[in-house]
Amino acid sequence: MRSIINYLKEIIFGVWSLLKGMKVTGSYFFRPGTIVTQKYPSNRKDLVMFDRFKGEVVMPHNEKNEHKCTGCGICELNCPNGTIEIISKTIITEDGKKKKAIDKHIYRLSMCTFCALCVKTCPSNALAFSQKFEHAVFNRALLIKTLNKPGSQLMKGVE
Amino acid sequence: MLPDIVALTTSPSLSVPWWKVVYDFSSLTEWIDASLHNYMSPFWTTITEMLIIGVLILLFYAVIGLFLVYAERKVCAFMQNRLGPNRVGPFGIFQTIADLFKLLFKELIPIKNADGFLFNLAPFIVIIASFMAIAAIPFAKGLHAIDLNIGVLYVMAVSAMGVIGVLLAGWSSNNKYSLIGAMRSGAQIVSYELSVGLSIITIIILAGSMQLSVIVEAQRDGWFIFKGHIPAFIAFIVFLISSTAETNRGPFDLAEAESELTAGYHTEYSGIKFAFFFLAEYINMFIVASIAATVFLGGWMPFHVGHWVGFNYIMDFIPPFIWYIGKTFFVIFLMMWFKWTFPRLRIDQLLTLEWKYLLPINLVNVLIMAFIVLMGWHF
Amino acid sequence: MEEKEIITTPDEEQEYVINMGPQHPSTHGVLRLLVSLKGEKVKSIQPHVGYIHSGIEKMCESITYPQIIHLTDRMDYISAHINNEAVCLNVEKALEIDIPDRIKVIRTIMSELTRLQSHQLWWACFGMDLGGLTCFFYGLRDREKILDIFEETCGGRMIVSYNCPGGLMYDIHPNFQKRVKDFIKYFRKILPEYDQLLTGNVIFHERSRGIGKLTKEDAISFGVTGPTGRASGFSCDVRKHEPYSAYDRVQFKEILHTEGDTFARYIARIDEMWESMNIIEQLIDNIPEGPFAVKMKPVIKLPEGEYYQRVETARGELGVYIISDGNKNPYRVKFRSPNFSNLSVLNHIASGFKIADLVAIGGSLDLIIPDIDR
Amino acid sequence: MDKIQLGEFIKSLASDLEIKEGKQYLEVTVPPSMLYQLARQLREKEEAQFDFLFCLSGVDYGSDLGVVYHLRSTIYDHVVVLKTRTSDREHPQLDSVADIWLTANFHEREVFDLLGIKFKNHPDLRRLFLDNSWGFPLRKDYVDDINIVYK
Repeated sequence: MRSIINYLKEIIFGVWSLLKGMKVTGSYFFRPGTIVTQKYPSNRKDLVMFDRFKGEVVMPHNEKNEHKCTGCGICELNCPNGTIEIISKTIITEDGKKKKAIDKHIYRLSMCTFCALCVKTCPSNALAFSQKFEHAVFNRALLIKTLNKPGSQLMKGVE
Repeated sequence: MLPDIVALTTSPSLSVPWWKVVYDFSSLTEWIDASLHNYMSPFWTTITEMLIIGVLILLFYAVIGLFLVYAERKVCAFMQNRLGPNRVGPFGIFQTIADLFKLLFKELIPIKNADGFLFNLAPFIVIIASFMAIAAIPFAKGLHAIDLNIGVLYVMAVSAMGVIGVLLAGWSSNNKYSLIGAMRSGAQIVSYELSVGLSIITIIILAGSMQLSVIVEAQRDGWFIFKGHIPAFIAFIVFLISSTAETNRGPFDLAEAESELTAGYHTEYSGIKFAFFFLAEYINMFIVASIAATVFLGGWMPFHVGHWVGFNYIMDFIPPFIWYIGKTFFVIFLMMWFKWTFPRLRIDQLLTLEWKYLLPINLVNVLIMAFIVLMGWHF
Repeated sequence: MEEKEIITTPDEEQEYVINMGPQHPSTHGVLRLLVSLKGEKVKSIQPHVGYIHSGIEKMCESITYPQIIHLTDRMDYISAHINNEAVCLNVEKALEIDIPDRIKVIRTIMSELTRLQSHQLWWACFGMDLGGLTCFFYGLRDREKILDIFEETCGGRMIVSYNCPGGLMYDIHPNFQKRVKDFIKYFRKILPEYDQLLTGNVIFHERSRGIGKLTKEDAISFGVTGPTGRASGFSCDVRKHEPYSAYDRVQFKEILHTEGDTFARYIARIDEMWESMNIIEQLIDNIPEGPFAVKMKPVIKLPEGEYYQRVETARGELGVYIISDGNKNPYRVKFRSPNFSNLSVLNHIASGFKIADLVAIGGSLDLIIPDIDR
Repeated sequence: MDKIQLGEFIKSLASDLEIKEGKQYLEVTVPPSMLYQLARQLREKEEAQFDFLFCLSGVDYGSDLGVVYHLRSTIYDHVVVLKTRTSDREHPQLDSVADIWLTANFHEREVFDLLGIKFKNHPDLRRLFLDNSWGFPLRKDYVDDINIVYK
């Protein structure tokens, strides 16, 4: 007799536990307000990334097309996987001295692991992260970027 | 408005309301039959009618299949806090049609060392089995292809034939996962067929016939799930569980079990052959749901409550086809709800559930039902 | 027609061997298991690893200490923050730097958030392994909220790179505390739903109770740590035994179970989620003021010697063994990864059960393959 | 037992040991011939009971190849580091401890794979991560012009 009671108990508890699970899924089914899906390409305009989001490394330029990069090469040294390559040139300043300056700051997005060591160690804060996250391109060569804009110069007062 | 209707229906002098005539499809089919006879010999009439019915069922089959795939994706998405398909067409309703085209154009990859003939035959067996079962289902009054006097038996027998296709697919694929899936499916369907049969027998005892139209007609004054006291309700639950198992749907989808066997018996299929398996799964679900609706929930019979004449009158106004589809989709929704809530069973637990729980309950249930019918305690 | 190859071997060698992985839905990555079967029963399992062996230990020998952080991120990418912490703590210990309390507390909160999101992902995947696909979406839905917190403060979602030797990369975001508190409030309501959906479910009980039993002795001998080891009664919580960061100033229980089966491993992780929330709640309101990083030399050189640091990741004990010869590069770095030892126990506990159980056991071990291959 | 007592105890187990009190753990250097004997004793002696091998690392010391065993007792919570090294770089061979601590099975396979140290009496010594065409990458003299790029 006891075994029969246990048998029935087992069934009732089993069914009850199943119903509890069905309550969870069922309650979500009838509450479409809880849906979390984002319609990505169509909500692109109002998609705001967090301001610290590490999209890609950029070199901010001001309106006079000046940047802060002195071409010291610390970012290149600190990069763990050779993402950054600095090609420097020698220029003659106004007071006639020879000085090293940046020619090309080459950044390979395809190799970057976004460890932020370059941005953090830069002594003149010349580098920053942009919030751009759509990096897909059809040609791998497009992922090799020159960060300093053509014709740009070192900002006054940055050594 | 309401008192008038009540007055109309209760007055004995009034003839049958017009919609009752329109909702009775037998006059339409008889008219088609008669007019065809005028033009052709009886032989060609039969051939033409068969063709018309074949095309109609084929169309219905495709539409239902596509709709069910869409419905399943939407239902599971809403249960999982997602939107589901929402790109192709408004609310993504053309998504499955796009999928169909994708499957049609996909390459049929030939499998090396597979048994070619059986490999190609398997999807057709699966789809034909489900196709044949549709023929005997009454969609509305006078709207069924064939009204066999052993309708229930026929539908059960034919829909169970699909397992041969599954076994063949698993065997001929020359894939170890597929073979395990097929063997699981075989064991599963052989055992659960028993429960499906017994739970329907419970109702057959109550109805006294195996003819589906008679079973539906017997539910004019109340659905069997209400008429048959608790045994009918238990039979309904058992039927739901075992038919879910028979159609290889979660939580009994061991034959596919994508986290264990990748895709089970149809791992190696691609393109339209895979689509056949996929479609057959959904049509099988539709078939078992419509059997459940017909046998337990009164088929196309509207919902009537005792002496609420006005209420019953309004219920009569809803077309029987809508009733039928509504009930079927209710059962289908239940099955989807099961699938998207529960974890999967293990093969030995699946068989334990059948032989240790469902079968004894069912046998006792049949006895009680027979007793109730003998004593005349049912409504 | 091509002649079909007929394999003739003695009877005892004719086993039904299936190849689970490297591409299989339930091996979570590129783990390959050679499973010999007898019917549905698993006779033995041979794990084959190395599909994403990336030579992190070799790479570490040629880069500087701050640069190692970006590699450890990618080892056990689900608990990246804790891996970084291990390296940082080791370097700081070697240099004998005193770390301000603020850094310690923030690190602890971050580690516990990492543990929480790791367990959420595990719960999601474990539910999926057992066939309950809905669990997957609920788990990931809640995990996104933690990843948002990470993204706001660290700039990355999974690969956070937030620690650096001597402190943290940035200070916490002004919204950090509010967001964490909101999340804890939200998740305290959601976690019982997990229980209703899966923990209490009778099918789940049948699938997990008594499956894959691991005794305490075997757990110790196999070096199985983390929630997996603690489910067998092996008290191995590094946070208790060798407290690091701010773990010595918070109250929390070490979750210990004795059954050692799949269900115990499951419950251990669910309980750990509650404990993690407790720890975060104790700390989130009392983050002390102070600097977020200690001023370090531009080139970090460890004094000659050997250093070992253990931390408790979401999966078990991670050890970082650094041998330094006084240069700016380490001479040898060894990562004692928890998953490596946890994988080795798979054959021992899963043979004799069914394929479906193998999937459940594999899921309950919570293996992350890059951490095994390194 | 604290470090000093532990050192005394280990000294009593075998002669010819070099015992150093490290910054963190007690470090014991064992000649390869005595390694298995000492390991077994450390595991089984009532006072020691080092039942948890929590780290096994192979190291290339330049001239020698060595293996470092980090042992911990879950009962007494004390730790000892066993070190052993062999100067044979061509055919380095050490005793396997896989039958004492089961976890050593996988760890020794890893060491064999990456450093090429063979372990005697290992139940299943195969390469773990790499296939047989590779050298032993964690050795300091390993050269791979294709996969390792120096800047």
